[in-house]
Amino acid sequence: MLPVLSLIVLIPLLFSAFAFLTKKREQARVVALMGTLITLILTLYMYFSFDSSSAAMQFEELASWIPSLGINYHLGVDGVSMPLILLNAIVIPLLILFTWDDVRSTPNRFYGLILAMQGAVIGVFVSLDFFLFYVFWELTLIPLFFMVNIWGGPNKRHASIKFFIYTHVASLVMLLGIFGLYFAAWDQTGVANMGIAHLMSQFPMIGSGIARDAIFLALLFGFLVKLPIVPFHSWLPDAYAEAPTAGSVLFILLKIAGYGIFRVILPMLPATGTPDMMITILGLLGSVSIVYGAFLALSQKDLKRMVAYSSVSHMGFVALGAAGLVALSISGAMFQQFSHGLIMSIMFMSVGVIQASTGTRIINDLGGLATKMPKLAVIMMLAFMASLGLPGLTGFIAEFMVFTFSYVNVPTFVILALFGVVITAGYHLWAMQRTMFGVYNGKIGEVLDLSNVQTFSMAVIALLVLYFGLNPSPVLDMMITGSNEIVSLMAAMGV
Amino acid sequence: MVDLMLLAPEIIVALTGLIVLTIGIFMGSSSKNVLGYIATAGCLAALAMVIGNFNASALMFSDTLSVDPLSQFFKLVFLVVALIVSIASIKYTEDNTDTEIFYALVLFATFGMMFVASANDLMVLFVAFELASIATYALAGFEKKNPRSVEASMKYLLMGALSAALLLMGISFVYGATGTTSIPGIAQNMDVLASNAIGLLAIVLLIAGFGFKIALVPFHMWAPDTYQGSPSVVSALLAAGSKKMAFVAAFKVFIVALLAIQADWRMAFAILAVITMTYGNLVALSQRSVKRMLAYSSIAQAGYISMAFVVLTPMALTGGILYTLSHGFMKAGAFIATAVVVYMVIKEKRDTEIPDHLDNFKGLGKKMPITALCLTVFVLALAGIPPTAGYMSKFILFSSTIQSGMVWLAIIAILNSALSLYYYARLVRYMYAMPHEGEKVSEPVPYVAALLISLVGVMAIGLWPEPFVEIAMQAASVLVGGI
Amino acid sequence: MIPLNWYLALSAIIFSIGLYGFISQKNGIRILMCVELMLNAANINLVAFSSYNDDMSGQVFALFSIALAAAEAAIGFAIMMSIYRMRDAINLDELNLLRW
Amino acid sequence: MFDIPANIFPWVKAIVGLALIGALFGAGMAAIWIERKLAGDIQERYGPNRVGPMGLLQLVADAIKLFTKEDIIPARVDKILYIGAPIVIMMSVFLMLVAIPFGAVYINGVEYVLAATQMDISILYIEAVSAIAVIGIFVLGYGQNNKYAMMGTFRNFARMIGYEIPLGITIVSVAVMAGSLDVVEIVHAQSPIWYAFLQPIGFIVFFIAMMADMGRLPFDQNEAEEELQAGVFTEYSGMRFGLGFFAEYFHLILGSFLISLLFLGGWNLPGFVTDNIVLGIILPTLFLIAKATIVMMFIIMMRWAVPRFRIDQVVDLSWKKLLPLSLLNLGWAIALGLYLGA
Amino acid sequence: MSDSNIVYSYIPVAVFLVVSLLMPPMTMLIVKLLSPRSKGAEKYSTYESGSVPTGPARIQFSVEYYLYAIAFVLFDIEVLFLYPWAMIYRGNTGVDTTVAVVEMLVFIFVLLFGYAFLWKKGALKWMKN
Repeated sequence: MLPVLSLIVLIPLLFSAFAFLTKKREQARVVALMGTLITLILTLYMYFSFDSSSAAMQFEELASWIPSLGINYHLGVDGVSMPLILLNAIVIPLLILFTWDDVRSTPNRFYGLILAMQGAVIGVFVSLDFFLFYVFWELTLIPLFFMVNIWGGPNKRHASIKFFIYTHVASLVMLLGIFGLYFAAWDQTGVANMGIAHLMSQFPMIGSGIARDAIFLALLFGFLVKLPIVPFHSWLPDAYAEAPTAGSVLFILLKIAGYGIFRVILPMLPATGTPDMMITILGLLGSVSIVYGAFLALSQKDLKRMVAYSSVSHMGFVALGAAGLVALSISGAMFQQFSHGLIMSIMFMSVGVIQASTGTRIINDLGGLATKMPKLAVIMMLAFMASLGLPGLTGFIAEFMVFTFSYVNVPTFVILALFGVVITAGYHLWAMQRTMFGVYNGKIGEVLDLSNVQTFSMAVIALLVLYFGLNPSPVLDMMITGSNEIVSLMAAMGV
Repeated sequence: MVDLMLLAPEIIVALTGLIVLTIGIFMGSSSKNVLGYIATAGCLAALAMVIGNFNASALMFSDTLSVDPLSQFFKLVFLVVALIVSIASIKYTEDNTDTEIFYALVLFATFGMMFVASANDLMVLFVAFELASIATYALAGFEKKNPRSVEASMKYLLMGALSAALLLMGISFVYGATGTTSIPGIAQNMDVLASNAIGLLAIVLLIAGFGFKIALVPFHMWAPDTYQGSPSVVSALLAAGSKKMAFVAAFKVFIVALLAIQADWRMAFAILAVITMTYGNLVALSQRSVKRMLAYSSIAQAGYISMAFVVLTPMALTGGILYTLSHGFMKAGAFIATAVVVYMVIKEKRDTEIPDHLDNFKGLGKKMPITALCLTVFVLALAGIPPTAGYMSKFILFSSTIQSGMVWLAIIAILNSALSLYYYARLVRYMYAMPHEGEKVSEPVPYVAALLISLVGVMAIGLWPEPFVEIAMQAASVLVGGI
Repeated sequence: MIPLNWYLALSAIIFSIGLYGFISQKNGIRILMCVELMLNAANINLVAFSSYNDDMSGQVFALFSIALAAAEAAIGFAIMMSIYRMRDAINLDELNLLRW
Repeated sequence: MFDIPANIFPWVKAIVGLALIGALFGAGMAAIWIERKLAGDIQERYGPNRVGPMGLLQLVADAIKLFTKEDIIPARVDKILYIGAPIVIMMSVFLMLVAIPFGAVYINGVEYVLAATQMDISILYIEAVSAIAVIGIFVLGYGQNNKYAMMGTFRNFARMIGYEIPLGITIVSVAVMAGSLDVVEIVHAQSPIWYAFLQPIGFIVFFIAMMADMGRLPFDQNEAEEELQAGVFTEYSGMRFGLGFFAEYFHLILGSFLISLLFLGGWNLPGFVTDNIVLGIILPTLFLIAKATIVMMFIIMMRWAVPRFRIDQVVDLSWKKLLPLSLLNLGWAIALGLYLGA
Repeated sequence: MSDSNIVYSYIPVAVFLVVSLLMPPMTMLIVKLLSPRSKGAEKYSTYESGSVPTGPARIQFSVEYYLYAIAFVLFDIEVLFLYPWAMIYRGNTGVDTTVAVVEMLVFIFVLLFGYAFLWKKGALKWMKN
């Protein structure tokens, strides 16, 4: 059988190298598009031959890598990772199309980094070995750092370094947790093995509750900072806002932290020394993020920062859904990740277009863009509606599932989070009102609407938002299977 | 009769040195470039001999030399570094009248290092140690007309001489107490030393002596000056080769010979390791000279490697030993990349007050793409970003620390790694995010070849570490025989 | 027979003088001389121990260390000569192109 | 026999040996006289001939003059070095004297060596203490704070370091063949054939190097009256000059003895066996002294036969000719030693 | 020969040392008793062929001297290793003669290498152009 997982990781990396070697923008973007299209085709092939009713790992690949330390080259996908791979594979070619006509310095590096990023992120999703997982996890840092640092806004230096240090420290703490788990398992079984499944199955056998808590918290910290969630979110607005549009979209597609929570944190949670406290932490931080993120978004003058903070708010749903601990709430959280990836891509692309054509993204300086940029206005409105949770769009399904099913286990936090929904609606509508409608601000001058490629790429994503909003089952089925597996793992772990 | 085949690498290196010297003095200065190729060929041949006899094990010359996996591993390290340096120096010594001296010294220094690796007797160890040191003193001052180079050399020499004196004093006490200079012999007679204040005195002196060469804080003060002032290719040899020689010597002396009094030196190494890595990283933050920054980073890395002495488990030693190999590739590569920049600065006739100033790295990504890319990989590897050699080594070393329960040490080390990222990232930012001045510069082939070899090494250890971990484990098993 | 401790005391004194000089002197050549003192203190130790342990290797070691000390001094003076020719000084205080 | 404690013996030997110092002074005086007389003969003029028979008492007159001259210590000199330097040079000579054997006597088949002390590494010891004189001369020149002296010192220095190496290597060659570092053993080993015949190259190298070591013309660049006034002795006068001057002559005498001992068979008289103690002592010793005197006279005559070398010629001679020759000789000696020793 | 005998064989050396240290001062004492004295400033000035001394005498000398000094230190030390070897190479202390000779030949060979190098490099040339 085709080693399709290795291929979807290696092909972007390989094309990344090609892209670096090209000289001209025209060559670089063609190479990038080819690489991502091949990846997309492979992913679609994988998606259609994926058995969404099976909880087992599919397309598994296993090869010995460093036997003396029990490290294997172990890949596989299941319902938890498949939708996220799909998301990446779909959006990134569109992103490349979106930037098709952009003129910027060193385009070969630009496209090379995008491809490297895609390879690394997919690598995280398909890794079933902690070592490999961590390698890809760290690898995602580098393209993003350069994205912000080279093509970012005026504060790029500060933002990139802040991002780098925050997330790197978090990863190192996570690494400590992985070490702890690895050696505890080694001691217990006498066999070195870095496999994620193996280590998690050994987790409950660790004698001391405090040790389990320490390992758990170290891992949790790593994921929460990367997610990010209040109070570890402060790198995000800077990095998102300073990044170029493509960089912001890449940040949005970086769903590895949420994935880590589903894959690692949730199954381990019941086996910690104090599971209740852990649930509280997760739920509380989630709902606080929803509300606090919304408040912060409300107070922003800069459109891009506002979108960034709304992202913090959205990520709160992931944590809250995870804290719900039932299969459907977890599925909701997963769907929120998927939906957020689509919606926010459009949002950042729109902001990018606005900034490029008007030269500003301060909300107060804009107004009445709908009259001059009708195509943009339509697509952007759809995204805003989806983001605030209008029924019929993906955002609604995700938030609805999280609220409804989390209520069973963490009612207090759900009620707290509900306040956030009101504010979310408020700032979305306000921002839309101020930018799109009303009187056209003459100071801006003449602006151009979306180009054809931009329209195409944004419209495809918008249509996907609509499609999955009306018919979520193509991805939701997988997610529910995956969530059921997580829940059954949790049941097996319970001490 | 001894099997001279096992000594073939050393003999080849020494003979190549003599041949280079002889050919060089009877040759016009125009055709001296060929010497670099001869030296490179010698290193390659020796490397082939080492790899061919990798699993050999023997005692030679009245048990004063021991060929075992440990010595073979470190010979590999030294020869690889010598190879990289030789190749890079083909360009560096171009049009130089003293080419033969340069290559002969590099080869003799390597020869000394290789003998340290296989020494089984303190006498051989000390003599070889000094042979390598003396050759590197001269190399550091190779640019006789450059006041910085000479100053670097002098500081290095004075500190090196002091370290030799301390070392000899320490060895004399060990010898006095145990009545032998043979390393296994000392290990057998250690009970004498354990019950004696002389043991403590010897340990203090030996730690100080090796500490100078390893550049452990507070014995590090020569290192930044020397690495900065020396020609870059020599800095590569010093950081990647000479420092590793001190490590292998210290491994032999402390872990094999003085194991019985480990209680006395483990704590000392723990404190020194923590101070060293923290100090190195903190001071590196504020450096504007890249070579100086690399020097401080080198100090910090020495702190990491020293953790192997503290943890003292087979896995920690494997990690430490693997780290020496990785660091050899990373640091040699990084210094050679600075050599390319210095070459560029001289070529463009810029102000050469501090040719390796950070400002000269601006926009390097466009001016010299290969160098910039390689340097990026090297510094990211030094920071421990996967999938590079630096990550792999840190992974094993730090994880072994946690395994043995010294979580505090691991946390300090990991925080240090995170801190170090700041200044490495800054260098990368300068290269890629800053506008460049002047035209694109074509990179000299020898430099590029050396950089690519280092790059391949760094990536090979990072991507397929199994064979390297395997040989490092074998090397460590030689040391931990007594544990 | 002279007791071993006398030799050790002598060597300790010489060693300390050397170390003190190394720290306190500024002139490069003096510092080098101080290092020679320290090396010779170690040689005294080696030879004394060799005689009292009835084992020749200490004396051989001393011979080697003398040779090495000479080589080191030779290199040292060569370096100092080139410094002196360039800077007219071998005072460490005045060598400040590279910060200490 | 009465019982003597064993540890008294060296003291006795030492005190007896002190008599040697007196003898050395006598020999020194003789050497000076011989030199002046020979100089006169070679240059077809009279040497000292007024004071006493054949001018013998001239020496006494000179000594009286030296003792009664004013002791001047110039203002700019470094006093400690100025006063100390002649002592160091003297010390070197006396310490050499301790270990040089002047003969041997057999009593009841046991050999007693006529030397103040006997060591098994005597040749190494002699070489070592003779090197102290170099330091003495350096101190001498440096302490005067005078430019001529300084230049003389540096020349001396360049010359001495050049000749020390061939000297050392030839001594090793001799030691290799004899298999011992003891001068007495070396003399015994020359019993049938002198090393001068077995190692002619070594002999020549050693002879030249020894002459340079003694600072005899053509190797007296450190004094070189015509260029440097009195070179290293510029600021010295009176008895202080006399001390250094005497030390040079002592060095000449001891050097001649060394040449005779190492290469010319020492006191060996092949086939000479006697039970008569007096004859046993006197005859070999006289034989040695005769050889040494001939060597010394030869060296003295060289002074008037060869002009002084330039310093670069001196240095070239040692580094480019004597050093390779001495190594060649060492190889020859090793081979010969293996052949003879087998 | 035991240690104590070595010490005894150096007793005469000590005696001679004391004598040599005492003799020159005693001679000077005699001179002091016998010689006349007369003061005069000129008498104590440094001799420089009659002209007034200028500048310090301890100036830096040409670099050749130092080069030879460095070469000397190295070669003289090599001789150091010949002495012990000379005593044992013929196997009277259980040394394998062939090995000993071969080792020393290698040593001298390397030494000659350094020598040839110095010569060729012009380090043994007094006048450097």
